[in-house]
Amino acid sequence: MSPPRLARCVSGCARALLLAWVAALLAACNAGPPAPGATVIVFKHGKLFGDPAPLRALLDEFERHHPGTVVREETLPAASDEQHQFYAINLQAKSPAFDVLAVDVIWVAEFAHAGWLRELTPQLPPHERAAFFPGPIEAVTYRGRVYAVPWFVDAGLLYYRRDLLEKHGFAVPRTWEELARTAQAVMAREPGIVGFVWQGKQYEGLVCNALEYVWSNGGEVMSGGRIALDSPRNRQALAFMADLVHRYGVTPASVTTATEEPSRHVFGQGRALFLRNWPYAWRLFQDPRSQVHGKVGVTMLPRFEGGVPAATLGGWQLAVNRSSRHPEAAAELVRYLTSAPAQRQLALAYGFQPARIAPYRDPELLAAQPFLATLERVFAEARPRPVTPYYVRVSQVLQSEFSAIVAGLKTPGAALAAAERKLREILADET
Amino acid sequence: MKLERELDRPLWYLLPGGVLLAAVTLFPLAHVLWASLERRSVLHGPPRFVGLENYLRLAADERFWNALGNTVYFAAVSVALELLLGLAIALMLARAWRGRALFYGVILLPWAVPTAVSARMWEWMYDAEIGVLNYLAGAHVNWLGSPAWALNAAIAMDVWKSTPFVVLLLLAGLQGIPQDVYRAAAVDGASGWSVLARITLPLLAPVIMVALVFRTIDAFRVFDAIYVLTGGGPADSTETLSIYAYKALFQGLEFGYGSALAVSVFACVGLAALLYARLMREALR
Amino acid sequence: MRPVLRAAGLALVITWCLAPFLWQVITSVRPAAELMSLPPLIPTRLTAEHYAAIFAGHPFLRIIANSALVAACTTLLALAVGAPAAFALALLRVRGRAVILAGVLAISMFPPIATVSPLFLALSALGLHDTLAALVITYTTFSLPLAVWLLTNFFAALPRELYAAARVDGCTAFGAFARVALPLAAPGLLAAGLLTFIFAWNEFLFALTFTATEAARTIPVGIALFPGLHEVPYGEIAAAAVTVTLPVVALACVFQRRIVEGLTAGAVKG
Amino acid sequence: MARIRFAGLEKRFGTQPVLAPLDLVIEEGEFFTFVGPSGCGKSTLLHLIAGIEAPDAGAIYFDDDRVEGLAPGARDVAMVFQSYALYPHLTVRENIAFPLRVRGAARAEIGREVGRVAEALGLAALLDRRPRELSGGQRQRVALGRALVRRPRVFLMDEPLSNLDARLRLEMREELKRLHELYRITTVYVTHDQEEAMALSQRMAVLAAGRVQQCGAPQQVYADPANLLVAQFIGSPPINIIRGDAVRDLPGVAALLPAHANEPLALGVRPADVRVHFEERPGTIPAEVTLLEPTGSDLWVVGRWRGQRLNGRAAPGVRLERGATAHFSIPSDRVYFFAADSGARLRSD
Repeated sequence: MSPPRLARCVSGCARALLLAWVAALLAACNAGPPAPGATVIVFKHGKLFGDPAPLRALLDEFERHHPGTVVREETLPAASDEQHQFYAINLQAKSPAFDVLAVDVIWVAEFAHAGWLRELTPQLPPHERAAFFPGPIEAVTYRGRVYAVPWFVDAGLLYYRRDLLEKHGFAVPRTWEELARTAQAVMAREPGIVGFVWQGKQYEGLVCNALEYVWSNGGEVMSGGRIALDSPRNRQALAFMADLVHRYGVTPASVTTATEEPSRHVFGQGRALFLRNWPYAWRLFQDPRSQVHGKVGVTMLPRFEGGVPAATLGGWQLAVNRSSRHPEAAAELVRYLTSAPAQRQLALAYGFQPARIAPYRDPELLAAQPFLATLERVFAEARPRPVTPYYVRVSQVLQSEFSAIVAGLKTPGAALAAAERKLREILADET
Repeated sequence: MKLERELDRPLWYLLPGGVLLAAVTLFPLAHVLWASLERRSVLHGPPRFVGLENYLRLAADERFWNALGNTVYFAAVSVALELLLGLAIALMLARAWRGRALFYGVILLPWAVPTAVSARMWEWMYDAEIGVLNYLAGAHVNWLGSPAWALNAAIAMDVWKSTPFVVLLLLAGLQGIPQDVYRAAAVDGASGWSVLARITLPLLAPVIMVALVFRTIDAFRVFDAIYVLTGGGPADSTETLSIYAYKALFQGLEFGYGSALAVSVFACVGLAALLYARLMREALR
Repeated sequence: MRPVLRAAGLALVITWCLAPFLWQVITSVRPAAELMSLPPLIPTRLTAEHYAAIFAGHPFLRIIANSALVAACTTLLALAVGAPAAFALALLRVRGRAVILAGVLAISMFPPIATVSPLFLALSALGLHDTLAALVITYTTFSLPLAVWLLTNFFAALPRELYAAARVDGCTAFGAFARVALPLAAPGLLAAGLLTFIFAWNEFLFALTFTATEAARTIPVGIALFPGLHEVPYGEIAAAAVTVTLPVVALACVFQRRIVEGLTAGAVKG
Repeated sequence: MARIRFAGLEKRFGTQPVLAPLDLVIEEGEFFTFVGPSGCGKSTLLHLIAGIEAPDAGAIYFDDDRVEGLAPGARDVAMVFQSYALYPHLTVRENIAFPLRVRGAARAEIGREVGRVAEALGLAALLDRRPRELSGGQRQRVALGRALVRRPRVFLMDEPLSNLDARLRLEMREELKRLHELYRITTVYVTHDQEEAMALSQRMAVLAAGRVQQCGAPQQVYADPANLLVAQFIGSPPINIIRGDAVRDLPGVAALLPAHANEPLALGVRPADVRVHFEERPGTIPAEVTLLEPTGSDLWVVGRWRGQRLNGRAAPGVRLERGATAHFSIPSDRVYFFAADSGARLRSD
């Protein structure tokens, strides 16, 4: 195109851009600049699945109780990796851009040790800790001090096809061995049904799954600050995990790519007998349009003979940014959001599993979500993954070695020996 | 007449770009290089200068060599395929007259889809149970789950996604070649292959070089494409240098060691670029 | 036989590029109940619920506007800064030309994950936290190497006599650049412009780190906000992907048609 | 119009001299040609005048203005390139109008001037075409138009006719002469074709290895070559050169140069001055015929005498075959003598 036409085209674009720029700026301004002099608290949290209005209403309520304070919400992608990355960069730079932040259960020790969180012991004095489940409390305590207040909880559950078990006359399995036998039997009779689906991809979810075998066999990863991973008990537990795929054949080899959603879909399409997943799946299976509506039961995860019930603890805690300019107001917001009434409202709105025990005995809540009764027993037994500042590096080692076991690349013995060696290096390196 | 020498001095043309590059990248790059010489980990105390300790640890770390192997394999295979396919498609497109703009749009599609979204899309397609690839093929291959297939599946996705980049560059190069060069060749009775070898490729060589170098850089820096697809698994069989660096930097919070890993990526790509430059000089002589 | 072969080749290429995206489109109109279940390859009924959802639940229009603004500004800035630099490197005599080109390339060899933290420190120190400007500056800088390398090749491919002729005809070096070199490098400008636009349109890492609110959030971060902690709305992500990809492709088609074949034809004999 | 003066103008490529120090004057309105084999530095000289390249030493004056430091645009110089260098993205009208538009001339003036030049060059019908739609000759005329439209102080032409076919080249030669007489612009013309140089220029300089070998009117350079190099370059078919002892065996030669009796000599004689006969005549030398070239008006006969090549002219009707013996007569008053080693011209005054 000749220069004049080129010039006209470029100037055309420039004009359009200018207009768009002005429009964007205007939009930014009319977001209502806060009243001058008001303290603005920024609440940074991963996205809650569903309508944002109920949470906003809760925050508006807080603003009414604290005149002169404005709470602004900033959402982050829900994926744990992306949030950890965001916080790693921002908190290391001592950025005061947010005051209250939602922290995954496995990060509290790390963030506390890094000096990124303000101590919240006053917000959660010892006598109030009994109101929460023991697992989350253990996760938010580092060197005897509290650095976050549990907000909502998650734990591993066993979903089962109640209709199939009744059809073939099997009881709900209490032990892993019983689960394997039942799965094999039903698979023989029900064509196209897979026995047991769970999360085996190399990511944090695999550690949650694997530790449920280890703990339910009475094993441990670390005890008393010492590594106790490579033990006969743990080898037996993880051997069973690998056998689910390579000996019993009740779990498809594709478990090495499965995360929460693919496994939930397989079970949700009625193509699996058992499913290990988080409580969120229950609400989806209750949906009338779901193919397994009314055919699903949920219970605690089985354990090994002579073992103990165990479920990996998940969920999020609220903490205060060490570099926050309004620590008191922020701490107050944490206290408010983790209070019993707030937890009740969030439970009703988002199918949220409160971290406090009281809501689970609230008749109105139980009527709305009968599922909570089962959950209370599970959360009581839910155990946090090793509470150490170096958990994320520990987890990377576990993910890689457990993935090798599931994929059949290493025997449990070899994998656990390698893992133990690497963990020693990490802990020796870090002290 | 005013002496207009100054306006022609190249300095004025290079200044804006130079200032912008210096202002924005000098500090970060220096920071990365400096951090790679430090024991900088948030979890234990302030940073401490340790010289080449990170690099020594790197050399002794078998996870590094595994990641390097995966990265080199991934880069070599994907870049080679992308260049061959890209050249074939560009040549085909250059001659298709009717609706060329439409073809151009369709070819560009894979590159235009945001990387993270297209990686997630391929993750669903590759899924052994509910994925469409297995459904159409009637097979039950565990594409992303088995160490043998996983990296190749990631390569296939990258080839699908990045070939348009090569096509775009080569097509632009082809559009620069005047038609009468081809008419002259036709007069000489040159056949298809000799026209390609003697005329098109030599004239396209500089643009091919650009495509080759920048595809190699991106292939060595591949991160979110594979991370979303396999998370580096199973058993680190698809972990690349960038994924290992990401896990060290943002998960393990080891900024020193992570920076050393980043510098290793820089070194690999630098070597590759030098190799291409020498190959290019040989080819042109 | 050759035309048939070429037609078959093109058809194969079209399906190879289009099929995965078509599957994305199908997923975006598949009703929620049938999502990810595969006996019906083509959904029993088509629905626009996902398209409605992406605009209802999230301020998606604002995010698209942000991305369009950032991508357009980045492209214009990158070309405005890159083209003159490439022109100088190609046609004006620059001492140390190879060193400059190698240096520019070296910058883009560093993985972004290593440079994002220090860059965050610098930008927030400048008070550019959560602004579109931070993204434009960063994206322009990191798309400059490709733009400069590509355009240098296109300017170098121009017949040298044209530059000399323009200078003799009275143009200053800049006049020759604007009136002769620039129009003739249109194919290169389009390629560099489009690649820069798409880079800025799809970039995730910097966008996630530098932005916090809708004021500066761009598309990739917006899409990453769709999933809940575990639950992934496949339909909405597919709908979002289709919505954001088609405009970019349409843009490419429009510009491609304006580039005349073999622009430099007839300029120089023999 | 400008009078061009070179004062010690010099150009080196690294340490290798491309143009030796040049001191020369081209008069106002003169049609001056630099001719020489390719690589002799003539194009470089043209680029120095145009300002596309900067000299390493010396100066260029247009009348009294010193210009070698100025940018091309500031010298009011027009140039026609060997490859025409037309702007492919502009139409013929825009190509011709380009220099005026760059100077910011008024739209009406541009329209008038382009029309005038298009009329003069017969391009009126092609104004809206693009360069790639034109033939070689048409493109060449557009390049001329672009140079003419601005009535420059100096007109530079870099072998503009070399890409045309023979017939068109002769037509364009006449066109250039006509235009020069019409506009009387000082013109510096560069070519490797010595015939073209002689036909066009009022004065010419023979360049070799970056050094002016001789400068003067075409006829004078042809008739009185300053050295062996000029003699061999100017005139076609090329001059006969006889070397070694054979020179003294030529009848009537020994007497001509008593002063240089014992020096090694080279003798030059134009083929046009050498007559070739079928039968022997007094003062002729016998030579075996190796080549016959009939050109209609003449029959050029190439013979081998004492191992050296001799080319002469025979009447068209003479019957000669290859291998036969012909008799060449060399007029002793039309020969030139050169020092065998330096090639310098030796005159018998």
